[in-house]
Amino acid sequence: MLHLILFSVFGLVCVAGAINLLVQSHPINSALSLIVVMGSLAVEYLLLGAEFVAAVQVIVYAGAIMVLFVFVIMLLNAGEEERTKGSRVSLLIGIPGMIIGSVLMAWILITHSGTHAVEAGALPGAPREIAQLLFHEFLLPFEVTSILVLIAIMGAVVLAARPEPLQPEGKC
Amino acid sequence: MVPLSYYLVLSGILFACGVTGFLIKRNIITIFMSIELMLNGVNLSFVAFAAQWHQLSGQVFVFFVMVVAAAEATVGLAIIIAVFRTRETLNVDQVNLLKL
Amino acid sequence: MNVGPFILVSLVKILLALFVLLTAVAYTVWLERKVVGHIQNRWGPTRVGPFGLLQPMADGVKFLFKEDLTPPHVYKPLYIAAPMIAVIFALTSIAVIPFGSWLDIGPVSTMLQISDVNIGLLIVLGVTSLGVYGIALSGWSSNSKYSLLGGLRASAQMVSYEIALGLSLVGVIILSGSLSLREIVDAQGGHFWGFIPKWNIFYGGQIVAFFIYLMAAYAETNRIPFDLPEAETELVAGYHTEYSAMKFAMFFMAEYANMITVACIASLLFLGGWHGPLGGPPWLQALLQIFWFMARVFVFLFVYIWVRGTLPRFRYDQLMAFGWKFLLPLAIANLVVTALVVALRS
Amino acid sequence: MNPNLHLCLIPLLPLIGAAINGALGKRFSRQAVTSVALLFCGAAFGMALWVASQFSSLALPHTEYVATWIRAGSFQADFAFYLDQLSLVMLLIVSGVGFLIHIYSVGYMWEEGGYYRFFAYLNLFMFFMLTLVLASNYLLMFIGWEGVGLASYLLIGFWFTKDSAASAGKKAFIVNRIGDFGFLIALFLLIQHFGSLDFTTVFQKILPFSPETAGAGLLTAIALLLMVGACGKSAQIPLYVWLPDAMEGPTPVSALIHAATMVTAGVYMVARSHVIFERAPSALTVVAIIGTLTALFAATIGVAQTDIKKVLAYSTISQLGYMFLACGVAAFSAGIFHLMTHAFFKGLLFLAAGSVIHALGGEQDMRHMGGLRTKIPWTFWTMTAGTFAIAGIPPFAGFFSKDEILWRAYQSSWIYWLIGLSTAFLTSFYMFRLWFMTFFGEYRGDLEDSHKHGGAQQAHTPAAHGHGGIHESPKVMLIPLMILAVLSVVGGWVGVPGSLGGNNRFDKFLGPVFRATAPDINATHASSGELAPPEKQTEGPEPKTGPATELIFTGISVAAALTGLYLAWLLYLRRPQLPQKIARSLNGFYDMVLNKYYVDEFYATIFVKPLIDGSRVILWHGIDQGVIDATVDKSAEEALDVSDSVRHMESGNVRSYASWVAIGAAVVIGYMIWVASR
Repeated sequence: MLHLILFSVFGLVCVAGAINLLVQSHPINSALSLIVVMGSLAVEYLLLGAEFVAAVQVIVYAGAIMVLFVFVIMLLNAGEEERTKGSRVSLLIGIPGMIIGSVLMAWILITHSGTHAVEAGALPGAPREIAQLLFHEFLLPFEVTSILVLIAIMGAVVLAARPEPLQPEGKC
Repeated sequence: MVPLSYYLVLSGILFACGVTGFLIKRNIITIFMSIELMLNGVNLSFVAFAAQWHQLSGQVFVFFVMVVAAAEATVGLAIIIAVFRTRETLNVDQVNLLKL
Repeated sequence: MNVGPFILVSLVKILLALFVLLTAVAYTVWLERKVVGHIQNRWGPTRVGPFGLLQPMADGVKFLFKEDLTPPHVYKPLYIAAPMIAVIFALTSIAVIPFGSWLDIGPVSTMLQISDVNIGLLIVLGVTSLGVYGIALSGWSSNSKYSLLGGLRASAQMVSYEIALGLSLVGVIILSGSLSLREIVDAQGGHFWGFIPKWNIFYGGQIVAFFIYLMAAYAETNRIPFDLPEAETELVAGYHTEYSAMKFAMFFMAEYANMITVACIASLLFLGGWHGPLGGPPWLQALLQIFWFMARVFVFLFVYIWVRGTLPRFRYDQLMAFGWKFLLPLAIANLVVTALVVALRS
Repeated sequence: MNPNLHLCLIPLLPLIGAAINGALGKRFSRQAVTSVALLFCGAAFGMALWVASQFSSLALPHTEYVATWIRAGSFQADFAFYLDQLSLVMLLIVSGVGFLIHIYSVGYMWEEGGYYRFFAYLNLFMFFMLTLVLASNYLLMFIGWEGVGLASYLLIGFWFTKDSAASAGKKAFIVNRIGDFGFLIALFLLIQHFGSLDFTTVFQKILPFSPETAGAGLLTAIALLLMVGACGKSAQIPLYVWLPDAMEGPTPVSALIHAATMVTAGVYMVARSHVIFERAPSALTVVAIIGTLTALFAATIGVAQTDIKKVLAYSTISQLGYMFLACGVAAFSAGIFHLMTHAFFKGLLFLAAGSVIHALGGEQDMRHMGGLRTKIPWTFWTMTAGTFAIAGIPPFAGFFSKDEILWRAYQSSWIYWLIGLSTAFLTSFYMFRLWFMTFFGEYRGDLEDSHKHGGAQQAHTPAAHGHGGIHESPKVMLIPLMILAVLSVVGGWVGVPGSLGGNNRFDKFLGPVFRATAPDINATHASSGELAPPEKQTEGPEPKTGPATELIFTGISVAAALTGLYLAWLLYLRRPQLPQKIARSLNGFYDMVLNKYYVDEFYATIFVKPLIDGSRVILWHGIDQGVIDATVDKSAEEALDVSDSVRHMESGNVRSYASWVAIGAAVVIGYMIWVASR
């Protein structure tokens, strides 16, 4: 019972944040609402017994990626997004599309994927087991992703580096 | 106890929001955030299924998704910065030459 | 243990911990002013109370009663929210920090910790990593270039140093094989070679990691020599230029609370937590543990202040280069070595 | 089992040299280029000599398998090398003369641009020629065959900035292609009927055949087609036309490729496949007739030429004719013998001519020469040796080989002999004409001893050399001349016929190659190894044999040579005005000869022009522009229209793309849901 209450509360927070992300016209507000979404998602993970995932969600997503977003928003000092006729059209199409789509999906899921109950802490999401899995079964994907990250770093440096450095490199 | 489908519905809604954001927002950064939103929705369903079928691998996949998201965010934001340098705007409607 | 007493006990512990923490913050400020004063051949605060011991109270009162003005052209919601975010996240992390092992008071026997999570360390990291939002948003929302620059610097610097910080901790995690702070501390009990305590800093050979952690922590908490976000010589007061009165005080508290958290983590992970030489009856044991723990934290804070009184400030590019080109590789090397040692030992 | 001689190294060494020079030579100094080229070419020669020293201890024929090249069903072609007396002789000639000419070229080409290019080409040629000689199957031989063609094309067109040189190169290439065409068809026939191109296998399979005396058959067809190829390569009627133009190349090239080695490849090929020819008498007759005609024809042209190199070119053609005549009367060893001597003295003559040209700063017209005897004595004396050799004056090399050919020809049919004899007369006539015009009398050129700069001469040929004034060539050019001179004096002594007290050692040496495989019906011919030139011939009139008769014929041919000498002396030294008179007296004929019987013009009108016109009208305007271009353009326009209509989807607006993606995803999901819910 408590479980369901927690779920629905944070689920609502989630959805609210997502909607807010769409509604807000200023990127920084969108970013903050996205952070809210992520935080409440972390709680959902906790409810699902995946506490390690939850922690990583907070650290990586909220703590690193979103900081990066906020940083860029601040750096480029992005202002309100101005309306264009394309935007109005897409609003007219998009919003109903979203509603229809999500309702449809919800209906399908609820009707088709029976009602198995997910009990809290169903499995020990303890770091140890995950580590076992990650470094034995998924070793190759792990290494590959690490290489992916390396490449991403290089790409970011190359892309963001100014053609003529105004000051000694290292400054972001 | 919460049925699995609820989690899936939640993730579906998040995903739909992400898609919509991607379609209706004008600001590149916001569009990017919509992508992150979609990824989060997917992650939620991953974790839910993991809990449902007692398969830790679901959670492992979440990590991979996160890593990919991080990499993507890094490169994407770098691209955004580069675009902004040349275009002085973040409005995708004005960035329509498909080249810097 | 049924729910009623549990909630009660938890509430008591939370209140206690918060009280202790806030007093500690206040008196860290006092300590800093005194120590720095003596380092600079001054007296520091002396007027309010003996040795100026009541100075914190005075400060608090002053902050409370000052006019809280919000400059125009600020982005209000965030301007107001930012300091709260900062202080909240700074205070939250105390929730998972253990001060000692167990305490038995009559019927109830509780652990000296608000809640024991088996990923406590991760939670601390996560919360501290969220702390950056306070600063960044304050810098951005107060719509002034000094603040903006401060916020930019703060976010970039904190994100960068978080990596080195986390990596330096991984070594310890490998050694103790757990993420729960309590277990990590327990793993450090006892001695080796008869007399040397089995603290990670000695036993696990994590001394390198310790120093990495030290420097990264200075950067994380925006302390000298890494206090670029509030470098008064360059940006008037950095991200809190536009803040005054209680909001400013909140940032202040946040900073010092962060210092204390960092100190706690350091003493838990590297300095053997609450393990100490003396023994005695259980209740005394518990108090002694708290004492030893506090002592370590105090030493750590003193070093903080000492460094501030001693070292000059870095240049920003030096700071970044130091973080990325020196600390990070060093941390990785340390991690690899530790992993190898553990793997070979088992 | 024979020891492994690493024959594959012999061709490969020059290839390495070519690769080095071709790739890096641009950066090298001339000395470096020289040393590389000479080193590898000399190494090949040394290798050849070593092989020769090992030769006596070998079980022949000696084949070396290196690698499998092609395997298709039962057919297989290997990288394998084949060594017997014949290929050994060729090997020695090619590598030896080639090496000498390499040395000579150092002096001759020193001031030329593209020095490294020249030597890379030369080494490349050596590689292909040696491959050709050592190949153990027709396919590998064909590779060498084509390769030397390529090398000669490159070298003829060496001064590609000169229009005539470039077109001469093209001409040589194309004419050779015609010959190669025949060669290829012959190879196809061989594959079809004998399932192999390997010499030993093919010959083993052919041996039991009896000669196709009654008209034509498979072997005749093959032989004739091979002969076509040989005609192309060895410049026989009707495909000889490229050789005179090939003189556009640098003189060492003319000496090496168009006198000593490459052009004799045809003869070698015919001799190599003698097994086939011996069983196709009619083909042999064709070969003989072509040979004789070419010999006479070229000789007559040679009489009227005034360009020193042209004269030599035509003499080359006619000498090649001799060789084919020899092959045609199944006297292969005689042909090879003449091939060898000819390689010596013709190489010598060309080099000497080159030395003369060099001395006169690029002058090639004999009418502007004369009296050079005293000015360039070394060249003169060596040239003399060459001239006497080719004219067939005993005891020079040419005498023996030519005499043997004539003798064998006579045994086959007296017509061959008569024509051969008159050719010999003409040969000695125009050779001595060249000799007298060049070295005797008084100098007719405007280039005086006084070292004034002959800029005029330097202008009209790149072969011009910086220092005007007549001067003897440097040592590096003279030494090869001397060696070749010695060789062309003594070279013939290995084949002194029995009638002159020798016993034709050369013939004996090559004997095993040719006799053993002769058709069994004239077993006598097969057995007649000891008596010097095998006299019993099945074809050809019966009597008139025996040493005495042979001596008489020898005398006659010598007399003919001497007559030629006297006539030349009379006309060009004693009474220099006579030739003009004679020319005027038989005016039309003289012009005709002077213009080489208008053969080139004839070919141009009959073959070349129709071909070009047809290509332009049908292939170019008709097919290429009408069909191919049209279709391509049309489809391009279509694509343009279609994409133009579709283009508007590509607004460049990111969100529109995104919405396309979303729609697609939605469709897919919908489909899946539909499937699932069914």
